[in-house]
Amino acid sequence: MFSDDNEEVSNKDQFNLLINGYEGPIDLLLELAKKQKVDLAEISILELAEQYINFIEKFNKIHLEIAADYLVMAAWLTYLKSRLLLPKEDKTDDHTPEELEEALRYQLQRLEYIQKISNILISRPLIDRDVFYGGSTDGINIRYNISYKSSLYDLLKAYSLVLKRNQTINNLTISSSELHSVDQAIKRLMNIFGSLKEWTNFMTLIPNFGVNYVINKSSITSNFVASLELAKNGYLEVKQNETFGNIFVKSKQ
Amino acid sequence: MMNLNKDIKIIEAILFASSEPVLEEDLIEKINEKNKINEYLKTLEEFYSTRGINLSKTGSKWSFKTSPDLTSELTIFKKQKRKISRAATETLAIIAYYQPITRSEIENIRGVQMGRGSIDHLVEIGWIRPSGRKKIPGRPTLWSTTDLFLEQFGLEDINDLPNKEELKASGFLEKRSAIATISDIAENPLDLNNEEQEEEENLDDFLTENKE
Amino acid sequence: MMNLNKDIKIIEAILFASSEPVLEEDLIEKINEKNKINEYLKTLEEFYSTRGINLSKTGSKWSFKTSPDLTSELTIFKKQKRKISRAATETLAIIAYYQPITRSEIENIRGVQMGRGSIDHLVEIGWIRPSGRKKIPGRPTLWSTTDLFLEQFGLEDINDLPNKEELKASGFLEKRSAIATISDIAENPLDLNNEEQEEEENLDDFLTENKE
Repeated sequence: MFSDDNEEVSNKDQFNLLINGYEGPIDLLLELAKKQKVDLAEISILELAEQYINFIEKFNKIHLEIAADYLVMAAWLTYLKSRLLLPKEDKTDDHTPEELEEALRYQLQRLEYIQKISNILISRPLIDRDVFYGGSTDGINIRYNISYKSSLYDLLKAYSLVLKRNQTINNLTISSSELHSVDQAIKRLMNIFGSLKEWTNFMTLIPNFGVNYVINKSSITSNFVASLELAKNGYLEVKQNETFGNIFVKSKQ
Repeated sequence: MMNLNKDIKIIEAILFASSEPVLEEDLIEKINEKNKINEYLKTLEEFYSTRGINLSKTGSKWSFKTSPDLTSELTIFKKQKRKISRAATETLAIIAYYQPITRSEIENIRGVQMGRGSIDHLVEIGWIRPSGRKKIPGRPTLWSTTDLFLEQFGLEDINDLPNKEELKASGFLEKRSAIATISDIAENPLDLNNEEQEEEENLDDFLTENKE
Repeated sequence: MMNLNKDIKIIEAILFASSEPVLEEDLIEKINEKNKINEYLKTLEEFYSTRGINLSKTGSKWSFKTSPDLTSELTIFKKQKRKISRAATETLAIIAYYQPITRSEIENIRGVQMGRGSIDHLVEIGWIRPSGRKKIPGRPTLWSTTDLFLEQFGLEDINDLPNKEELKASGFLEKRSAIATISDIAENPLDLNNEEQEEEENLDDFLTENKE
């Protein structure tokens, strides 16, 4: 039992590790494709789709909160797979399975290429990391003009903070109360008391506001106060036969 | 030994004393034979090409930099200690090669939602900037690289990007996405662009909300 | 052309990149053939003696200096860069997004009263200008950004500024370092106003852990 649990936990971690290693479904797909060790231009999309679906299924069993975009890709590949395997329909839609295959292959190849050039780009001699400007200003007359250099980032960040602050203030806005007021209850009872020819259990008159305990409680209270108010003004009669017993109301007409 | 005229000495001294790249026009201003500036700079560039410091041009600015062969000996000067994440690097590369480009186009190419990070970090470092809006519904922001990007990566201009021609020739410069094709089939072609459609009204919304 | 060995290149690069004169022993530490240091330095000294910059020794430290026969006539104007205050940056951002806008409208959005300071300062730098008066009682001045503002912030057009949704999607509205949970906020109700700290940390956060 326990060992199973442990295994599950470690699988979860392993899964997180794995998924965190990828930059999304296409990236994962690309990694799987590279393992086939053939030119991407000739990769078997069918085989790749199968691998990807297996991969996701395997981990989906363990870890249900698998990222939605990975699942979308799995669903799409399943669809593509079925299209590739099924006999060709006479009526062709907008895209043939071959076109889809080609589109996916294109995207994989493009991403592979981008990963390659982004490595080349970031490996260039970079200022302050690999190469350096001169540090000396010795020996020459230098006059300083003060200039101000706030960056676009400062500006956008400042604006974002203003937005965020305003959002925060919005969150603090007190919305109108959902509690039932005595006035509302009086109005309501005025509308229905004409039908109360017989002694009626007060509790049956209380509208039910669902599961919210506080709101229901406030509704009982306000209706009770309202019925006392109406009794005082001669519209209703109220009686309670014993302490903590049921309260009954009746129209006084 | 080259016969050193005063103009060359002046250029050399200015470039040396400035701790950052200098505009070519500022150099011209300081020398006598102004029409010879190209010749002078070329001479110096070549002269320093095999030394411990090299002269190079990025954008319209010139600067001396330490030679890239010496990186491991100069780690004491290193200011950028943090590594740039893979997501940020890929995003930067896509913006550099495909610019101007919208965020959702970048997401299509990478096949992943950007979420937080990347774009704001790249703006923060000063390597990318917004450069207009795409004329499609929602008018999403287009992103491009900055002059600082060229300067820090030692590129004379954006066409100087490594493998740019190769990329063009390969046909991979298209922004189309397989996933977009997929959603066509799902007969819900607008789905991927949804996010772009709400955007326009936001500023107005915000205005009315706050000007009470 | 002298045949340049790596040790000489290293010495040259270190002296160039260093902002202060360098101890001879620190140079020795970085080179391979340590006993040849005198020979190397002599070679370099002689090599640079006729150029725009010269190598010189003061005490036991070495440094490059601009040649004395140039210094009398050469003056370089350098810009000393300062950042504007946070209040001024916010004011500027609001003007950029809502222009033309009056001062009291800015105050409404920021939720704080402002001294004259921020606006005056921004006018002085040349990033904002008065642009008419609002047709309401008191006819308050309206403020807008200038072309210099666009230039400074690398924008071609004021409409290039990304809107709220775009900023959100690009990560600008995110709390960077930690994900704020409800319990965080409950424990530290002031946290929401703590933006200043957050801002400070951003560069450090530029990130290896920035995986999406």
